[in-house]
Amino acid sequence: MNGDKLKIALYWGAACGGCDVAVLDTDEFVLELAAEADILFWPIAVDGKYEDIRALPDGALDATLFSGAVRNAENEDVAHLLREKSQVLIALGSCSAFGGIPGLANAVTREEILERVYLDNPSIELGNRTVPRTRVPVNGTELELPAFYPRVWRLSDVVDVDYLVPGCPPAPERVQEVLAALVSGTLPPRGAVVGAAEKALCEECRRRKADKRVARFVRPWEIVPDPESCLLEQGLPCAGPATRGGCGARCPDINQACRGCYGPPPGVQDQGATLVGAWASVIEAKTVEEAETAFAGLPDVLGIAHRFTLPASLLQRSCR
Amino acid sequence: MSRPPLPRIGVFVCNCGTNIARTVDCEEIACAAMEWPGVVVARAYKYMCSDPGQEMIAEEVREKRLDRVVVAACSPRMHEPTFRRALASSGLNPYLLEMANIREQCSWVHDDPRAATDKALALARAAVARVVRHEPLEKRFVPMNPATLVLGGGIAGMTAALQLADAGQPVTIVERADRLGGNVARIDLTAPHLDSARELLLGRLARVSMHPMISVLLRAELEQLEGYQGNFTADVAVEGASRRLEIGSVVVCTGYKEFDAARVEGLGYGRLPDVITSFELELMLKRGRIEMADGRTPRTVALVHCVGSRSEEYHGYCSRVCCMTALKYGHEVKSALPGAAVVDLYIDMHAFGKGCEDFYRKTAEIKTLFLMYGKNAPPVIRPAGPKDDCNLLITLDEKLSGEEIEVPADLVVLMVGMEPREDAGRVAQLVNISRDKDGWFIESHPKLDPVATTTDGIYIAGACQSPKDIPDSVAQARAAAARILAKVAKGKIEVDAIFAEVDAARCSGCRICGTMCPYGAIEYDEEQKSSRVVEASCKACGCCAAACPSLAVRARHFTDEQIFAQIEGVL
Amino acid sequence: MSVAASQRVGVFLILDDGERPPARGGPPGLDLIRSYSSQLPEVVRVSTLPATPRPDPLALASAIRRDTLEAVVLAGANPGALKPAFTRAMDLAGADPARVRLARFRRGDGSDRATEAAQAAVACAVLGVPYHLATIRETRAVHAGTLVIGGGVAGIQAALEIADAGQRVVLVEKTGTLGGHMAMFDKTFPTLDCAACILTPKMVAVGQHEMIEVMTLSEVIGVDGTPGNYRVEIRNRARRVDPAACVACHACMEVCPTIVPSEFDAGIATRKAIFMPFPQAVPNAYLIDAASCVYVQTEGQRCGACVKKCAKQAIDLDAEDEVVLRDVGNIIVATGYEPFPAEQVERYGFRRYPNVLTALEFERLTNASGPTGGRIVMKTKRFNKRRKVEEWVCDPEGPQPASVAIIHCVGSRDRNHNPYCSRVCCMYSLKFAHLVREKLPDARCYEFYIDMRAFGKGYEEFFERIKEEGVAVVRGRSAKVIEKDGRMVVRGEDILGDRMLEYPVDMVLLSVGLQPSPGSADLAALLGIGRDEHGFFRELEYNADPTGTERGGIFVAGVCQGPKDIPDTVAQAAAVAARALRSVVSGIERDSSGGLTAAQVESRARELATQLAAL
Amino acid sequence: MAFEPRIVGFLCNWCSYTGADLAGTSRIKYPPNVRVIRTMCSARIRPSFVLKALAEGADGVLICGCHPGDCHYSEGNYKTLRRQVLLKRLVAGYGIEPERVRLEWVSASEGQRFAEVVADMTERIRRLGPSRVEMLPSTRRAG
Amino acid sequence: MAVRANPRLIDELELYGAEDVQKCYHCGNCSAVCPFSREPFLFPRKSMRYLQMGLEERLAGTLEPWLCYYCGECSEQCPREAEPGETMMSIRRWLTAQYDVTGLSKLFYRSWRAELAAVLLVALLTGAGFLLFGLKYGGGSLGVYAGPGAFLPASSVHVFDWILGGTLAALLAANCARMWWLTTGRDRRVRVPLLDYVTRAFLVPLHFVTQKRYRECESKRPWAVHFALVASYLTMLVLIMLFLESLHAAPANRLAHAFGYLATAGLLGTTLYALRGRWRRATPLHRHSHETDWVFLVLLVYVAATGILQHALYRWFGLDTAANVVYIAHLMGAVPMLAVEVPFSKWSHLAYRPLAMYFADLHERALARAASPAGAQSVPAAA
Repeated sequence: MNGDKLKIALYWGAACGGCDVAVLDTDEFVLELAAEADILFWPIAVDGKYEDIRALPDGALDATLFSGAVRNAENEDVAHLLREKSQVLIALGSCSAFGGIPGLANAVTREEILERVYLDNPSIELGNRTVPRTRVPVNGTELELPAFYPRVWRLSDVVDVDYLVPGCPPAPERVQEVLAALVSGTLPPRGAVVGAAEKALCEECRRRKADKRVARFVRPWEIVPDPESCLLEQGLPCAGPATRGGCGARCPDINQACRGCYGPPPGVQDQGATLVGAWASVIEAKTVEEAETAFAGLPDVLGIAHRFTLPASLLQRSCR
Repeated sequence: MSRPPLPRIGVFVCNCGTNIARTVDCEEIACAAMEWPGVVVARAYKYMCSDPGQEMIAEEVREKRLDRVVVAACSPRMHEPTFRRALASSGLNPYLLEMANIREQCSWVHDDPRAATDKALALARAAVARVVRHEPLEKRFVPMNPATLVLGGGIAGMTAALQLADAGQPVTIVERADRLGGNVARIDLTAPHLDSARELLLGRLARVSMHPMISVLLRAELEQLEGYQGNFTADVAVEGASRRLEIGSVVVCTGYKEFDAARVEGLGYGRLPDVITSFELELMLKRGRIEMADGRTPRTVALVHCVGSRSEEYHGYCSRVCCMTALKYGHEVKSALPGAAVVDLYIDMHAFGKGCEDFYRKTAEIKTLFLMYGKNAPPVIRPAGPKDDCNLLITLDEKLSGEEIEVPADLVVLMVGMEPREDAGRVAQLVNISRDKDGWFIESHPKLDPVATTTDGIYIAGACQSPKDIPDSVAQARAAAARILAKVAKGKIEVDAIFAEVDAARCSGCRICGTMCPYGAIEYDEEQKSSRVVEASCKACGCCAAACPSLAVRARHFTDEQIFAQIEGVL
Repeated sequence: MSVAASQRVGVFLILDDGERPPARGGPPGLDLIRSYSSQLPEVVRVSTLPATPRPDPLALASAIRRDTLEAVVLAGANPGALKPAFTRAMDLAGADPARVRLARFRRGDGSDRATEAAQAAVACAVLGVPYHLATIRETRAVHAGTLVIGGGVAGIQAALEIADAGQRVVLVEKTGTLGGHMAMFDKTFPTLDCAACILTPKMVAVGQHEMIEVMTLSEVIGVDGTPGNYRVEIRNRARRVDPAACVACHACMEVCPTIVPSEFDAGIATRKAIFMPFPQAVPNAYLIDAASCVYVQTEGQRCGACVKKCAKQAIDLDAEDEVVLRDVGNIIVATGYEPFPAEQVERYGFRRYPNVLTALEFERLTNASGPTGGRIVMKTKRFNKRRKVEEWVCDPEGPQPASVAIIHCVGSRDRNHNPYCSRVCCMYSLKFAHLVREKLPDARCYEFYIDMRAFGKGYEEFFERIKEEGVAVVRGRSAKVIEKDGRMVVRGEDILGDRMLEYPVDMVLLSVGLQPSPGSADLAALLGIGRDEHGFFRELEYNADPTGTERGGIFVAGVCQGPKDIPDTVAQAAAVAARALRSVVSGIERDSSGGLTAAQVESRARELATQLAAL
Repeated sequence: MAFEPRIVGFLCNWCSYTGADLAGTSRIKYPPNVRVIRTMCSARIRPSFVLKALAEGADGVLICGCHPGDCHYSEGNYKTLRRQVLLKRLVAGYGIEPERVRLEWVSASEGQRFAEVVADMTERIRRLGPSRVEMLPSTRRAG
Repeated sequence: MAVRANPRLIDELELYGAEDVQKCYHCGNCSAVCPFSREPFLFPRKSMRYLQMGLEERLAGTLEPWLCYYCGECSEQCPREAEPGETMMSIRRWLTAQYDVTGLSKLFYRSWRAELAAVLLVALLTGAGFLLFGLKYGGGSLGVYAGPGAFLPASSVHVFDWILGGTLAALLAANCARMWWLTTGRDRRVRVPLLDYVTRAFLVPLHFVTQKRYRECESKRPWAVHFALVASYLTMLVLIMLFLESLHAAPANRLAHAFGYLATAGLLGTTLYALRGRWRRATPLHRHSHETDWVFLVLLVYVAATGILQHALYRWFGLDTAANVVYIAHLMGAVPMLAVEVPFSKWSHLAYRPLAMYFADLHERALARAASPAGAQSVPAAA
């Protein structure tokens, strides 16, 4: 192995693998990357064991791209491990950065999840009351499963993170930029969000925008949106105004309201609350009843407004 | 959130005699405050607002080089100006003060000294946390162009123009028609004193025409208005040519138009030649010939009130002047045709103005027959038969007798109501003001501010705001002039130090803030693709800041950081 | 609109109502006007006409034809009443019907000033020049300051408008606080926004404005000078509490032994002799009512408890009145009104039945900051131990009425009392009805009205809303409140329902009208301005100058000129501010309030006539 | 020790704050559980403020503005009302009783009403018990 | 079918004294003040309304004016000084003219000259007639007043009285019949069963004698005066119609004389009181006086005064000639007074008023019967 080559690792926690695909979607650049760096660890692409990493000296890895949230003990252990071994830890994708889709689990308790998945699910065999436990004696031996945490954490909740690359998944071009910067050593000072814009999505959205007035919010299937004008103005709960740009407005381009995957714009602490404030501001109701009617198209406010950022919200449901 | 370098804060706790000290342990607050980050001095005193109290603050500011001050005392609504002055006199920016209201909202409303002291501590702590994030603010000024554009050359417009011009300020009247005078020029006498409208108008007209400070643009229309209060640019089309005017204020006096009586089917206007409108009667009165279509002199003249007004079908509002005008016609018809009978069909007699009730009584005394019909049950007019000794028959459900009656008449005059001019919508859009559901321009506040609009620098006067008689229009026109003169007198417009501002580096141009501002202070820059607050128009409510999803709008002195700090502080 | 220079003009002097044509001579004023008119070169004929019976246009036409008149001037107190007859006569005589001109004047008592003004008016009419154009006078404005008399909403608004322009204002208020009647109100129609929310910020703004000198407990006692240059003498009654020192802590009030009815609460609650009119009073300080203070009344022999109690030593019971002088350019009169004394209409039983309330009393009763915290209660009997008498008091916990009648036009539109319409009562009555229905959803509410004068912006809609809220609106003025079987019964004719109503009710609200403040006669004399037959200050010209007075540099605003609602008052107050500012900004007082001789006006009019002809 | 709710009050400057002051000048007593933060208009209140307060341990949040139609800034309170409707739904999503966030109209003359609102809210929150939320931890390692 | 309004009826009523009715703006104060105003008879406002609007037929059919006693409270409190009391009075005059079948009433009310001429004409005819009668068929000598050879023998005058009385009664009866037709007979809303006419008939004499309703007015004094006047008048009427001879006869019938003195005193007292009141315009009732009011009062005073004078001249002073002259003068007053006033003018109200009470009672019963199934009332209009 070439000593000059960068040593990097990629890992996925509670994730769908989309971020890994996004890395692969950089096409030939992956090859260039491979030319510039040794990928020591990448569960979906490269053979490698935790033990190999453990064996490395601290800081041996130049960088780790960690996608996925922290859902269980294994995620957390590996996060700690990779943190120790990496000089730069990058949270890749919204799950890692803000909790992402898995983070929506924070809207309910662990007990509710277990109940729903293992006990109260119509596809469960009647009478089967099996619930995963951390230690299960099987045939005299004790199997160990990673502990299922009461809630989902962002990567930054368990370890120090140097960079966030938001997106679900991050746009391949952006991933490529980040990797290129990593390779060339031109990443900004630590703590930055990289691979994203400094303004909200509306900045790059190509739709025509007017002063906002929304008669009522609609479900996506209720209307065929006009392709030219702002989707929010048409009543779709577009998260664009409170979402960091950088993706290139991919969703609005295909007549789809922004879902907010790039997380809040710079300075915004709570994407969901901010969206609620923005959305509620543009309707014209003068009574509670009128407002309820106007908001009928927003059935699950928490889920819609915090689709990708619930674990990053100012407020967290009690886990006690 | 980056924290500013550690400030030097002074905390001053007022006992307010025993008003605060009786329930709140002021010394304890002062002691505790010393422990809070940034606090370099904390003192309690009998009366902070007294001269020695203020002197104490000033002295500490100087001695301890304080750069922030917290006063825990009464409501800021009471003494914030006092303490701001104290800061200013000691050389500190007055906005580096924060008050904790431990009297009105603490000592006076709670009995338990422990709980009250705890609450006062929390409030003081919050004030300290907040004041750390205060920044020095300065009042700003924008220049005030003394020139005014008056839209509409009716009685209101001319009055406003004269008021301003007499004060030596330049005025341009833009009138759509080819003459000044508006609707007043169409009437002969005014109610209730039967003064000559012509004389009123001639006086105004003469003064307007001869006034060196007034220029009149006839057959002219406003095409575009840009800028903000004190500094507008107006494009006016005058007989096809466009002219650009630099002005500081706009007074909109575009007046009204009369309701189209033909819309009320049962009255037969347009169908029956001897059913005429009030303005047509005015013309007859001016000519001295009150005649039926066939040239005969009517024996009975009927006046129908509320045509188009106070009805579910047409306009719900009262047009305010028609009752008195109808009474006036009662007098005029009896004067011109002493033998004629006058029948007056009304709903409620709105004789509310000065001298009007008296006029109503006098009209009754000359035997005008008043018949009352119900709202939404207008009379029906039909031609009389050959045997009737009259021309028309009016059927109505007379409310005061409870009888279904028919009234003979030779000439019927419809008191047509007022409605917004057809171009009111366009005007509203041009000058960025709103209209109510009936289409009248909306004033900034009906009681606080009846002539200003939500757009600073744009004023409304006269019947374009809602139906109005001449004295009320005149008063309004003058009120609008007062507002302008006040600003002109100062030569500049003071912009309060507290206003919202947009950080262009953060603004994504989503335009959510655009509809937040009731004052039209938020402008969207198409080129920069970002919004902008016109400081001169901002009233600092902070609504836009709360809506901004990018935190690009910042409400000065009520910033997110300050409020977050305060929340942390009180808890 | 050009005016032909020389015409054959006939002047018709119209006598006042009820005046008979004099057999010979006639009143001196009339004679002087007649002789003046006939010497004008344009005038070919001067005749005298009685106001009634109406002249026959045909006869007039032949008179016009006989003298081949080309123009006619009608001169008198109400010449417009005959104008249509003359217009028709002109047409019948083949003359130009547009050439009928009016010269309106009041001969009054035939004083020189009135006669001079009448002659000037005739001259202007003969020459076809608007009177108010020919009588404009310009003088130099010496002082920039403005005196505002009255600290109600009109005075506050006018003062703020002027002070915000950076000009000095002296605001003189008779009572101990700014605010006037509006401060007492609960909600304001038709938007139902709270009066205090609108007014108190303005009061505070006045109190803190560096350009406004507020003098409460003060009265103007002398005015001297000319427009633009008035010297005003003001008496400041001793407040006896230093407003700068007072922190409004109410310790003094607690020890004060004297209890008297509170003016601010319209008498339905009490106050002490040392008191604050209301919590948001401006200046926000206590004051001593000398008339009820034991110390003051006993000339220092007894009491004085408050002095010892005041930790800030703000109280000086021996303070004395003082008189100050101020030089101002303009004076704005905004003295407001007083409510009609309801006891004058005996049949409504005000003061006879405890639960017959006037509008102001109800305003306080329903006011969230009033004595019952806004709870509408009936008065209950309570034994006053101190005075050992039974009293009717508004107990916040008292029983609430199950039915309320509201009677409009109490003291208004009535030749036996005030013949004019008070303009606001219909709307505030509707507001009361709304408040009753809102606060007592089970209570029945009746409105007895004559004409529902819902004329303003949003008013008619408000009326409709009230009807929808289930208020029984009865067209018919209730005639009397009687007692039947221990209950109040309101009797009235329901005209639209064609029946006689006798409703048993628990509470009757009298919508009393407005009448001029008690001191307006003296003030008018002091200022040299006129009053109309009802005692309201007379405006210079109804249409052209609704806020000017007969004396230049003195203006009227608000209800003291005639009843009006808050929006109209505010607009008018701003309008007078414009007049004051106009002279301040330009340095010139310009008004047409008279002061010129007839000859001066005539020569001005001649000049103007040629200029007008050229227009 | 008995549970004493901690409530953060956001009051608009023109009506509600003045109304609260009036309660003081009128010496109307009410529980000391509400700590007031003044804003120019109730419409200044960002939903984040409410979440922040709850996250910081407030057991309730009281927002007071001018009565509808009464806003000093003409329509600010309507915007507050709109946000409130959605905010309550958001808060409920976190498993927090929506009653903990309350919007009331208090005019400048309603000192009594302000006191009543505070007393009522305090009592209701007392019955609900302490708020069961957690602040966003900066890191899990801390806890 | 809509009723035709006539804006000019008000001009006609002005001749009957309704000079202020146009000022009314229908606040309803008067109706509410009036203790008699209750359903179905609401007045004075509604009557004033009919008048203003010129609903002639409606107005002619109203009983309300007769239910008003003119206490004047309504006029006192009228906010527009529209004089509702006087208007009711004027409508009564107009109604009198409407009921009158001959049309003379209309003439008298509209022109005081015509009335005066009629009075003078009848007076002259009476004077001449009695003079001729006395000279030709009577005693022939003015020197004899009573007893045999009397210039105007009581028996003859008595016969004349009866003839005159009969004629006038017939005329009045015709008018009353017309009144019934206008107010009740033609009104299709009111169906009065015959039985009611019979059973309630007692109301006519009751009200005629007692005027008891008048007492319900707030002030009792006018009723007392009116009662005294009517009682005196009736006493005199009875005395003259039945006991004329006794009055003349010598020796004097003390009882008849006593009644005569009482009645005369009553008549003189009350009429002089009324004249004084009208002259001074002391009460609302007396503030407005139609010409016919003066004629009626002056004639009454005159007749009472001449009556007592002739009596005094003969009885006390024994001046027969003078007594006879005054007697003729008395008759010259009494006959025109009766002939003009009873069927055509003010006197007639003595008949119309009790009749109106009676009709009103019938109306009320008929309407109550028509509405009986639905009884509940007095619910607020918009509640």
